[in-house]
Amino acid sequence: MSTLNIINKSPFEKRTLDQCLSRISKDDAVILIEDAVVVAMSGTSYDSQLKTATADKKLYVLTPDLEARGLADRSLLDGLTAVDYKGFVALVTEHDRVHSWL
Amino acid sequence: MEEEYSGGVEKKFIYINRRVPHGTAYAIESLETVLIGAAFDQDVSMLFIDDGVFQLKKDQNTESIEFKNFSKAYRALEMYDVEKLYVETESLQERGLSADDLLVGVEMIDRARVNELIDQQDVVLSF
Amino acid sequence: MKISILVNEGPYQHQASDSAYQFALAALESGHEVPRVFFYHDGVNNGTNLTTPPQDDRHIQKRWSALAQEKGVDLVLCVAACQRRGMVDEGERDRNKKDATNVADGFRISGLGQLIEAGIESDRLVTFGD
Amino acid sequence: MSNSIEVNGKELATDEEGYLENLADWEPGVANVMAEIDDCELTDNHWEVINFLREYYEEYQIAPAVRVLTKAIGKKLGKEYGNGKYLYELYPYGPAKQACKYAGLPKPTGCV
Repeated sequence: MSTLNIINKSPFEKRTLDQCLSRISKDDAVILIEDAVVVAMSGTSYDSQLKTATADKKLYVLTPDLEARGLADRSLLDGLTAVDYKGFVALVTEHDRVHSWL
Repeated sequence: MEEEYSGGVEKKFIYINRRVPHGTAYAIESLETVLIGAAFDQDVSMLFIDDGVFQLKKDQNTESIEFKNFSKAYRALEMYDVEKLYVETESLQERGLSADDLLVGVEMIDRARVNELIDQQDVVLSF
Repeated sequence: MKISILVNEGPYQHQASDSAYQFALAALESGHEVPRVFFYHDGVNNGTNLTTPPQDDRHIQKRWSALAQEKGVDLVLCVAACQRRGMVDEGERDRNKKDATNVADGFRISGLGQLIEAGIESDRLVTFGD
Repeated sequence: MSNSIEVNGKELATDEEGYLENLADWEPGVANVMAEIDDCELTDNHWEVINFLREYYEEYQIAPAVRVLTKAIGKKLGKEYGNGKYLYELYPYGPAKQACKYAGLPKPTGCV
Protein backbone atom coordinates (compact mmCIF):
# COMPACT_ATOMS: atom_id res chain seq x y z
CA MET A 1 0.00 0.00 0.00
CA SER A 2 1.42 3.36 -0.93
CA THR A 3 0.41 6.99 -1.21
CA LEU A 4 1.18 9.59 -3.86
CA ASN A 5 1.76 12.88 -2.08
CA ILE A 6 1.26 16.11 -4.01
CA ILE A 7 3.21 19.20 -2.97
CA ASN A 8 2.43 22.53 -4.62
CA LYS A 9 4.25 25.11 -2.49
CA SER A 10 7.77 26.44 -2.57
CA PRO A 11 9.66 25.11 0.47
CA PHE A 12 11.44 28.46 0.57
CA GLU A 13 8.13 29.99 1.58
CA LYS A 14 6.08 27.26 3.27
CA ARG A 15 7.07 24.21 5.27
CA THR A 16 4.70 21.83 3.50
CA LEU A 17 7.43 19.76 1.85
CA ASP A 18 9.25 19.23 5.18
CA GLN A 19 5.98 18.37 6.88
CA CYS A 20 5.23 15.80 4.23
CA LEU A 21 8.70 14.24 4.17
CA SER A 22 8.74 13.90 7.96
CA ARG A 23 5.72 11.61 7.85
CA ILE A 24 5.74 9.47 4.75
CA SER A 25 7.31 6.02 4.37
CA LYS A 26 9.70 4.59 1.85
CA ASP A 27 6.90 3.07 -0.22
CA ASP A 28 5.35 6.48 -0.79
CA ALA A 29 6.06 8.92 -3.59
CA VAL A 30 6.05 12.70 -3.82
CA ILE A 31 5.29 14.81 -6.87
CA LEU A 32 6.26 18.49 -6.94
CA ILE A 33 3.83 20.64 -8.93
CA GLU A 34 3.05 24.35 -9.33
CA ASP A 35 5.37 26.48 -7.13
CA ALA A 36 6.95 23.42 -5.51
CA VAL A 37 8.99 22.75 -8.65
CA VAL A 38 11.50 25.43 -7.64
CA VAL A 39 13.20 22.93 -5.34
CA ALA A 40 13.73 20.30 -8.02
CA MET A 41 17.13 21.44 -9.29
CA SER A 42 20.45 20.54 -7.79
CA GLY A 43 22.33 23.30 -6.06
CA THR A 44 19.60 24.66 -3.79
CA SER A 45 19.88 24.74 -0.02
CA TYR A 46 17.48 21.80 0.05
CA ASP A 47 19.95 19.67 -1.89
CA SER A 48 21.13 17.42 0.90
CA GLN A 49 17.73 17.05 2.51
CA LEU A 50 16.15 15.97 -0.74
CA LYS A 51 19.02 13.63 -1.49
CA THR A 52 18.27 11.91 1.80
CA ALA A 53 14.64 11.65 0.77
CA THR A 54 15.34 10.30 -2.71
CA ALA A 55 17.59 7.63 -1.21
CA ASP A 56 14.54 5.56 -0.28
CA LYS A 57 11.52 7.37 -1.73
CA LYS A 58 10.44 8.24 -5.26
CA LEU A 59 10.35 11.95 -6.04
CA TYR A 60 8.85 13.39 -9.20
CA VAL A 61 8.49 16.86 -10.67
CA LEU A 62 5.90 18.08 -13.18
CA THR A 63 7.73 19.22 -16.33
CA PRO A 64 5.18 21.77 -17.63
CA ASP A 65 5.38 23.65 -14.32
CA LEU A 66 9.18 23.50 -14.41
CA GLU A 67 9.21 24.87 -17.98
CA ALA A 68 6.80 27.65 -17.10
CA ARG A 69 9.19 28.83 -14.40
CA GLY A 70 12.25 28.87 -16.63
CA LEU A 71 13.88 25.93 -14.93
CA ALA A 72 13.61 23.20 -17.52
CA ASP A 73 17.21 23.41 -18.66
CA ARG A 74 18.69 23.23 -15.18
CA SER A 75 20.00 19.89 -14.02
CA LEU A 76 17.60 18.09 -11.78
CA LEU A 77 18.53 16.70 -8.44
CA ASP A 78 19.83 13.13 -8.66
CA GLY A 79 17.07 10.62 -8.17
CA LEU A 80 14.30 13.03 -9.13
CA THR A 81 12.19 12.06 -12.14
CA ALA A 82 10.46 14.55 -14.43
CA VAL A 83 6.99 13.64 -15.70
CA ASP A 84 4.38 15.33 -17.89
CA TYR A 85 0.65 15.42 -17.06
CA LYS A 86 0.14 11.92 -18.45
CA GLY A 87 2.97 10.73 -16.26
CA PHE A 88 1.27 12.45 -13.32
CA VAL A 89 -1.96 10.60 -14.13
CA ALA A 90 -0.06 7.32 -14.31
CA LEU A 91 1.42 7.95 -10.86
CA VAL A 92 -2.05 8.56 -9.48
CA THR A 93 -3.19 5.19 -10.79
CA GLU A 94 -0.10 3.34 -9.60
CA HIS A 95 -0.54 4.40 -5.98
CA ASP A 96 -3.41 3.36 -3.73
CA ARG A 97 -4.43 6.88 -2.77
CA VAL A 98 -3.50 10.50 -3.33
CA HIS A 99 -2.79 12.99 -0.58
CA SER A 100 -2.59 16.66 -1.57
CA TRP A 101 -0.69 18.59 1.07
CA LEU A 102 -2.47 21.89 0.65
CA MET B 1 -15.81 -0.28 -7.43
CA GLU B 2 -18.74 -1.89 -9.20
CA GLU B 3 -21.32 -1.53 -6.49
CA GLU B 4 -23.33 1.59 -5.80
CA TYR B 5 -22.67 3.29 -2.48
CA SER B 6 -26.27 2.65 -1.59
CA GLY B 7 -25.49 -0.99 -2.15
CA GLY B 8 -23.34 -0.88 0.92
CA VAL B 9 -19.84 -0.01 -0.28
CA GLU B 10 -17.98 1.20 2.75
CA LYS B 11 -14.76 3.04 2.18
CA LYS B 12 -12.34 4.45 4.67
CA PHE B 13 -12.24 8.25 4.49
CA ILE B 14 -9.68 10.33 6.34
CA TYR B 15 -9.96 14.07 6.72
CA ILE B 16 -6.56 15.63 7.32
CA ASN B 17 -6.59 19.04 8.94
CA ARG B 18 -3.41 21.09 8.90
CA ARG B 19 -4.49 24.72 9.26
CA VAL B 20 -5.21 27.22 11.99
CA PRO B 21 -8.95 27.93 12.11
CA HIS B 22 -10.53 31.29 11.18
CA GLY B 23 -7.68 32.73 9.06
CA THR B 24 -9.09 30.68 6.19
CA ALA B 25 -12.33 28.77 5.73
CA TYR B 26 -10.65 25.35 5.43
CA ALA B 27 -11.33 24.21 8.99
CA ILE B 28 -15.05 24.92 8.89
CA GLU B 29 -15.43 23.54 5.40
CA SER B 30 -13.67 20.34 6.41
CA LEU B 31 -16.03 20.00 9.36
CA GLU B 32 -19.07 20.64 7.16
CA THR B 33 -17.91 17.91 4.80
CA VAL B 34 -17.49 15.46 7.66
CA LEU B 35 -20.97 16.22 9.00
CA ILE B 36 -22.62 15.84 5.60
CA GLY B 37 -20.49 12.81 4.79
CA ALA B 38 -21.66 11.10 7.96
CA ALA B 39 -25.00 10.43 6.27
CA PHE B 40 -23.21 8.10 3.84
CA ASP B 41 -22.29 5.56 6.50
CA GLN B 42 -18.64 5.43 5.60
CA ASP B 43 -15.74 4.70 7.91
CA VAL B 44 -14.57 8.20 8.85
CA SER B 45 -11.42 9.35 10.65
CA MET B 46 -10.22 12.88 11.29
CA LEU B 47 -6.54 13.61 11.73
CA PHE B 48 -5.21 16.88 13.12
CA ILE B 49 -1.55 17.59 12.41
CA ASP B 50 0.66 20.68 12.15
CA ASP B 51 -1.42 23.85 12.70
CA GLY B 52 -4.60 21.78 12.43
CA VAL B 53 -4.34 20.99 16.13
CA PHE B 54 -5.49 24.55 16.84
CA GLN B 55 -8.89 23.65 15.43
CA LEU B 56 -9.54 21.64 18.59
CA LYS B 57 -8.23 24.26 21.02
CA LYS B 58 -10.54 24.88 23.96
CA ASP B 59 -11.97 28.30 24.78
CA GLN B 60 -12.20 29.71 21.27
CA ASN B 61 -14.21 32.91 21.42
CA THR B 62 -15.02 34.32 18.01
CA GLU B 63 -17.46 36.99 19.14
CA SER B 64 -15.20 39.96 18.53
CA ILE B 65 -14.30 38.88 14.99
CA GLU B 66 -18.00 38.16 14.35
CA PHE B 67 -17.37 34.61 13.21
CA LYS B 68 -19.51 31.67 14.11
CA ASN B 69 -17.83 29.60 16.85
CA PHE B 70 -17.93 26.31 15.01
CA SER B 71 -15.39 24.74 17.36
CA LYS B 72 -18.36 23.69 19.49
CA ALA B 73 -19.51 21.43 16.70
CA TYR B 74 -16.52 19.08 17.11
CA ARG B 75 -18.21 17.86 20.26
CA ALA B 76 -21.25 16.86 18.20
CA LEU B 77 -19.22 14.53 15.97
CA GLU B 78 -19.86 11.55 18.22
CA MET B 79 -23.60 11.82 17.52
CA TYR B 80 -22.77 11.58 13.85
CA ASP B 81 -20.84 8.38 14.52
CA VAL B 82 -17.56 10.10 13.79
CA GLU B 83 -15.59 8.74 16.70
CA LYS B 84 -12.07 8.44 15.38
CA LEU B 85 -10.29 11.71 16.03
CA TYR B 86 -6.50 11.58 15.96
CA VAL B 87 -4.10 14.30 17.05
CA GLU B 88 -0.38 14.08 16.44
CA THR B 89 1.58 14.34 19.69
CA GLU B 90 4.54 16.20 18.18
CA SER B 91 2.33 18.82 16.52
CA LEU B 92 0.78 19.65 19.88
CA GLN B 93 4.14 19.76 21.66
CA GLU B 94 5.74 21.99 19.03
CA ARG B 95 2.97 24.50 19.62
CA GLY B 96 3.21 24.45 23.39
CA LEU B 97 -0.07 22.58 23.78
CA SER B 98 -1.12 19.35 25.43
CA ALA B 99 -4.16 17.09 25.29
CA ASP B 100 -5.64 19.11 28.18
CA ASP B 101 -5.96 22.10 25.85
CA LEU B 102 -8.32 20.23 23.52
CA LEU B 103 -12.09 20.57 23.63
CA VAL B 104 -12.86 16.96 22.84
CA GLY B 105 -11.44 13.54 23.64
CA VAL B 106 -9.00 12.34 20.97
CA GLU B 107 -6.53 9.58 20.36
CA MET B 108 -2.95 10.83 20.47
CA ILE B 109 -0.74 9.44 17.77
CA ASP B 110 3.03 9.75 17.30
CA ARG B 111 4.42 11.24 14.09
CA ALA B 112 6.00 7.91 13.23
CA ARG B 113 2.55 6.31 13.20
CA VAL B 114 0.77 8.90 11.03
CA ASN B 115 1.79 7.14 7.88
CA GLU B 116 0.45 3.85 9.19
CA LEU B 117 -2.94 5.48 9.70
CA ILE B 118 -3.02 7.04 6.23
CA ASP B 119 -1.94 3.74 4.74
CA GLN B 120 -5.19 2.13 5.90
CA GLN B 121 -7.38 4.64 4.06
CA ASP B 122 -9.15 4.58 0.72
CA VAL B 123 -9.79 8.30 0.33
CA VAL B 124 -7.75 11.20 1.69
CA LEU B 125 -9.42 14.59 1.93
CA SER B 126 -7.07 17.31 3.01
CA PHE B 127 -8.16 20.82 3.82
CA MET C 1 -9.88 3.76 -13.89
CA LYS C 2 -12.34 6.31 -12.52
CA ILE C 3 -10.55 9.43 -11.31
CA SER C 4 -12.57 12.23 -9.76
CA ILE C 5 -11.21 15.65 -8.95
CA LEU C 6 -11.75 18.22 -6.19
CA VAL C 7 -10.98 21.88 -6.96
CA ASN C 8 -10.72 24.20 -3.95
CA GLU C 9 -9.53 27.44 -5.53
CA GLY C 10 -11.13 29.99 -7.79
CA PRO C 11 -9.89 30.88 -11.28
CA TYR C 12 -6.87 33.09 -12.09
CA GLN C 13 -5.63 33.79 -8.56
CA HIS C 14 -4.12 30.35 -8.04
CA GLN C 15 -2.94 27.69 -10.47
CA ALA C 16 -5.11 25.01 -8.86
CA SER C 17 -7.99 25.17 -11.33
CA ASP C 18 -5.58 25.13 -14.29
CA SER C 19 -3.67 22.18 -12.85
CA ALA C 20 -6.92 20.33 -12.29
CA TYR C 21 -8.01 21.01 -15.86
CA GLN C 22 -4.72 19.85 -17.39
CA PHE C 23 -4.82 16.79 -15.16
CA ALA C 24 -8.40 15.97 -16.19
CA LEU C 25 -7.50 16.32 -19.85
CA ALA C 26 -4.47 14.04 -19.48
CA ALA C 27 -6.52 11.48 -17.56
CA LEU C 28 -9.14 11.37 -20.33
CA GLU C 29 -6.44 11.17 -23.01
CA SER C 30 -4.86 8.30 -21.12
CA GLY C 31 -8.14 6.38 -21.40
CA HIS C 32 -9.40 6.92 -17.87
CA GLU C 33 -12.83 8.16 -16.87
CA VAL C 34 -13.29 11.46 -15.08
CA PRO C 35 -16.82 11.02 -13.74
CA ARG C 36 -16.94 14.20 -11.68
CA VAL C 37 -15.12 17.40 -10.81
CA PHE C 38 -16.36 18.86 -7.54
CA PHE C 39 -15.78 22.57 -6.87
CA TYR C 40 -15.61 23.60 -3.23
CA HIS C 41 -14.55 26.70 -1.27
CA ASP C 42 -13.61 29.53 -3.69
CA GLY C 43 -13.47 26.83 -6.36
CA VAL C 44 -17.16 27.42 -7.09
CA ASN C 45 -16.19 30.71 -8.74
CA ASN C 46 -14.85 28.67 -11.67
CA GLY C 47 -18.48 28.18 -12.68
CA THR C 48 -19.55 31.79 -13.23
CA ASN C 49 -20.51 32.74 -16.77
CA LEU C 50 -19.94 36.44 -16.11
CA THR C 51 -16.19 36.50 -16.65
CA THR C 52 -14.63 38.19 -19.67
CA PRO C 53 -10.89 37.52 -19.53
CA PRO C 54 -8.80 39.29 -22.20
CA GLN C 55 -8.58 37.44 -25.51
CA ASP C 56 -4.92 36.61 -25.03
CA ASP C 57 -5.62 34.78 -21.78
CA ARG C 58 -7.16 31.35 -21.27
CA HIS C 59 -10.90 31.26 -20.60
CA ILE C 60 -11.02 29.01 -17.57
CA GLN C 61 -14.80 28.68 -17.32
CA LYS C 62 -15.29 27.97 -21.02
CA ARG C 63 -12.59 25.34 -20.93
CA TRP C 64 -14.36 23.54 -18.07
CA SER C 65 -17.75 23.86 -19.77
CA ALA C 66 -16.32 22.35 -22.94
CA LEU C 67 -14.99 19.42 -20.94
CA ALA C 68 -18.48 18.81 -19.59
CA GLN C 69 -20.12 19.05 -23.00
CA GLU C 70 -17.57 17.09 -25.00
CA LYS C 71 -16.45 14.49 -22.48
CA GLY C 72 -19.48 14.22 -20.22
CA VAL C 73 -17.62 15.26 -17.10
CA ASP C 74 -20.07 16.13 -14.30
CA LEU C 75 -19.09 19.57 -12.95
CA VAL C 76 -20.63 20.11 -9.50
CA LEU C 77 -20.53 23.33 -7.50
CA CYS C 78 -21.05 22.99 -3.73
CA VAL C 79 -24.36 24.62 -2.84
CA ALA C 80 -23.26 25.97 0.55
CA ALA C 81 -20.11 27.49 -0.99
CA CYS C 82 -22.23 28.95 -3.82
CA GLN C 83 -24.69 30.58 -1.45
CA ARG C 84 -21.86 32.31 0.38
CA ARG C 85 -20.19 33.48 -2.82
CA GLY C 86 -23.10 34.45 -5.03
CA MET C 87 -23.18 31.59 -7.52
CA VAL C 88 -26.82 31.21 -8.55
CA ASP C 89 -28.61 28.77 -10.84
CA GLU C 90 -32.33 28.78 -11.58
CA GLY C 91 -33.21 26.63 -8.60
CA GLU C 92 -31.21 28.80 -6.20
CA ARG C 93 -32.59 31.95 -7.80
CA ASP C 94 -36.15 30.83 -7.15
CA ARG C 95 -35.41 29.41 -3.73
CA ASN C 96 -33.65 32.52 -2.47
CA LYS C 97 -35.56 35.05 -4.56
CA LYS C 98 -32.59 36.48 -6.42
CA ASP C 99 -33.05 38.26 -9.74
CA ALA C 100 -30.28 36.68 -11.81
CA THR C 101 -28.37 33.49 -12.47
CA ASN C 102 -24.68 33.07 -13.30
CA VAL C 103 -23.92 29.35 -13.43
CA ALA C 104 -22.29 28.48 -16.75
CA ASP C 105 -23.39 25.63 -19.02
CA GLY C 106 -22.11 22.26 -17.95
CA PHE C 107 -21.95 23.18 -14.27
CA ARG C 108 -24.63 22.30 -11.74
CA ILE C 109 -25.14 23.21 -8.11
CA SER C 110 -25.55 20.37 -5.66
CA GLY C 111 -24.59 19.30 -2.17
CA LEU C 112 -21.41 18.10 -0.53
CA GLY C 113 -22.84 14.62 -0.71
CA GLN C 114 -21.74 14.63 -4.35
CA LEU C 115 -18.13 14.93 -3.20
CA ILE C 116 -18.50 12.01 -0.80
CA GLU C 117 -20.24 10.01 -3.52
CA ALA C 118 -17.37 10.74 -5.92
CA GLY C 119 -14.98 9.48 -3.25
CA ILE C 120 -16.99 6.29 -2.87
CA GLU C 121 -17.60 5.57 -6.53
CA SER C 122 -14.26 6.59 -8.01
CA ASP C 123 -11.02 4.66 -7.76
CA ARG C 124 -9.07 7.83 -6.99
CA LEU C 125 -9.90 11.32 -5.78
CA VAL C 126 -7.31 14.01 -6.51
CA THR C 127 -7.45 17.41 -4.82
CA PHE C 128 -6.15 20.69 -6.26
CA GLY C 129 -6.11 23.79 -4.08
CA ASP C 130 -3.97 26.28 -2.22
CA MET D 1 -39.53 43.95 -0.96
CA SER D 2 -38.79 43.35 2.72
CA ASN D 3 -40.70 40.71 4.65
CA SER D 4 -41.49 40.67 8.30
CA ILE D 5 -43.70 39.13 10.96
CA GLU D 6 -45.27 40.84 13.91
CA VAL D 7 -44.57 39.28 17.29
CA ASN D 8 -45.83 40.87 20.50
CA GLY D 9 -46.06 44.25 18.83
CA LYS D 10 -42.55 44.05 17.37
CA GLU D 11 -41.80 43.95 13.65
CA LEU D 12 -39.20 41.23 12.95
CA ALA D 13 -37.49 40.97 9.57
CA THR D 14 -37.65 37.63 7.77
CA ASP D 15 -36.41 36.36 4.44
CA GLU D 16 -38.75 35.38 1.62
CA GLU D 17 -39.24 31.90 3.03
CA GLY D 18 -40.10 33.27 6.44
CA TYR D 19 -36.84 32.54 8.28
CA LEU D 20 -35.74 35.18 10.78
CA GLU D 21 -33.11 37.53 9.33
CA ASN D 22 -31.67 38.10 12.78
CA LEU D 23 -31.51 34.96 14.90
CA ALA D 24 -31.22 37.05 18.08
CA ASP D 25 -34.81 38.22 17.52
CA TRP D 26 -36.15 34.82 18.50
CA GLU D 27 -38.61 34.46 21.37
CA PRO D 28 -41.28 31.77 21.89
CA GLY D 29 -43.90 34.03 20.32
CA VAL D 30 -41.98 33.81 17.04
CA ALA D 31 -42.72 30.10 16.75
CA ASN D 32 -46.42 30.68 17.46
CA VAL D 33 -46.75 33.41 14.86
CA MET D 34 -44.89 31.38 12.23
CA ALA D 35 -47.04 28.34 12.94
CA GLU D 36 -50.19 30.44 12.63
CA ILE D 37 -49.08 31.57 9.18
CA ASP D 38 -48.67 27.88 8.23
CA ASP D 39 -52.09 27.01 9.72
CA CYS D 40 -50.45 24.82 12.28
CA GLU D 41 -51.18 24.70 15.99
CA LEU D 42 -48.17 24.10 18.21
CA THR D 43 -48.68 21.33 20.76
CA ASP D 44 -46.31 20.24 23.52
CA ASN D 45 -44.94 17.69 21.08
CA HIS D 46 -44.02 20.45 18.66
CA TRP D 47 -42.38 22.37 21.47
CA GLU D 48 -40.31 19.32 22.47
CA VAL D 49 -38.70 19.47 19.05
CA ILE D 50 -38.31 23.24 19.01
CA ASN D 51 -36.71 23.27 22.45
CA PHE D 52 -34.44 20.40 21.54
CA LEU D 53 -33.30 22.21 18.39
CA ARG D 54 -32.59 25.42 20.29
CA GLU D 55 -30.62 23.63 23.00
CA TYR D 56 -28.69 21.66 20.44
CA TYR D 57 -27.84 24.75 18.43
CA GLU D 58 -26.82 26.66 21.54
CA GLU D 59 -24.49 23.85 22.53
CA TYR D 60 -22.97 22.86 19.17
CA GLN D 61 -23.60 25.86 16.87
CA ILE D 62 -25.03 23.60 14.18
CA ALA D 63 -28.51 22.34 13.39
CA PRO D 64 -28.62 18.58 13.92
CA ALA D 65 -29.03 16.27 10.95
CA VAL D 66 -32.51 14.78 10.79
CA ARG D 67 -31.26 11.36 11.88
CA VAL D 68 -29.48 12.90 14.87
CA LEU D 69 -32.70 14.70 15.74
CA THR D 70 -34.83 11.56 15.44
CA LYS D 71 -32.38 9.57 17.54
CA ALA D 72 -32.40 12.25 20.23
CA ILE D 73 -36.20 12.57 20.26
CA GLY D 74 -36.49 8.80 20.52
CA LYS D 75 -34.14 8.84 23.49
CA LYS D 76 -36.13 11.58 25.16
CA LEU D 77 -39.71 10.51 24.47
CA GLY D 78 -39.41 6.78 23.91
CA LYS D 79 -38.54 4.54 21.00
CA GLU D 80 -41.90 4.84 19.24
CA TYR D 81 -41.19 8.55 18.67
CA GLY D 82 -37.67 8.06 17.39
CA ASN D 83 -38.49 7.86 13.72
CA GLY D 84 -38.87 10.15 10.76
CA LYS D 85 -42.60 9.44 10.48
CA TYR D 86 -43.36 10.99 13.84
CA LEU D 87 -41.35 14.11 13.02
CA TYR D 88 -42.94 14.46 9.60
CA GLU D 89 -46.40 14.20 11.11
CA LEU D 90 -45.55 17.09 13.42
CA TYR D 91 -43.77 19.05 10.73
CA PRO D 92 -45.23 18.13 7.36
CA TYR D 93 -42.96 20.60 5.52
CA GLY D 94 -39.99 18.66 6.82
CA PRO D 95 -38.47 18.79 10.30
CA ALA D 96 -35.23 20.31 9.03
CA LYS D 97 -36.95 23.20 7.28
CA GLN D 98 -40.09 23.89 9.26
CA ALA D 99 -38.98 23.12 12.79
CA CYS D 100 -35.68 24.96 12.31
CA LYS D 101 -37.61 27.97 11.08
CA TYR D 102 -39.92 28.00 14.12
CA ALA D 103 -36.94 27.46 16.41
CA GLY D 104 -35.05 30.41 14.98
CA LEU D 105 -32.19 28.38 13.52
CA PRO D 106 -30.49 29.26 10.23
CA LYS D 107 -32.09 28.10 7.00
CA PRO D 108 -30.64 24.73 5.95
CA THR D 109 -28.41 25.09 2.88
CA GLY D 110 -30.03 22.18 1.13
CA CYS D 111 -26.79 20.27 1.26
CA VAL D 112 -26.35 16.49 0.67
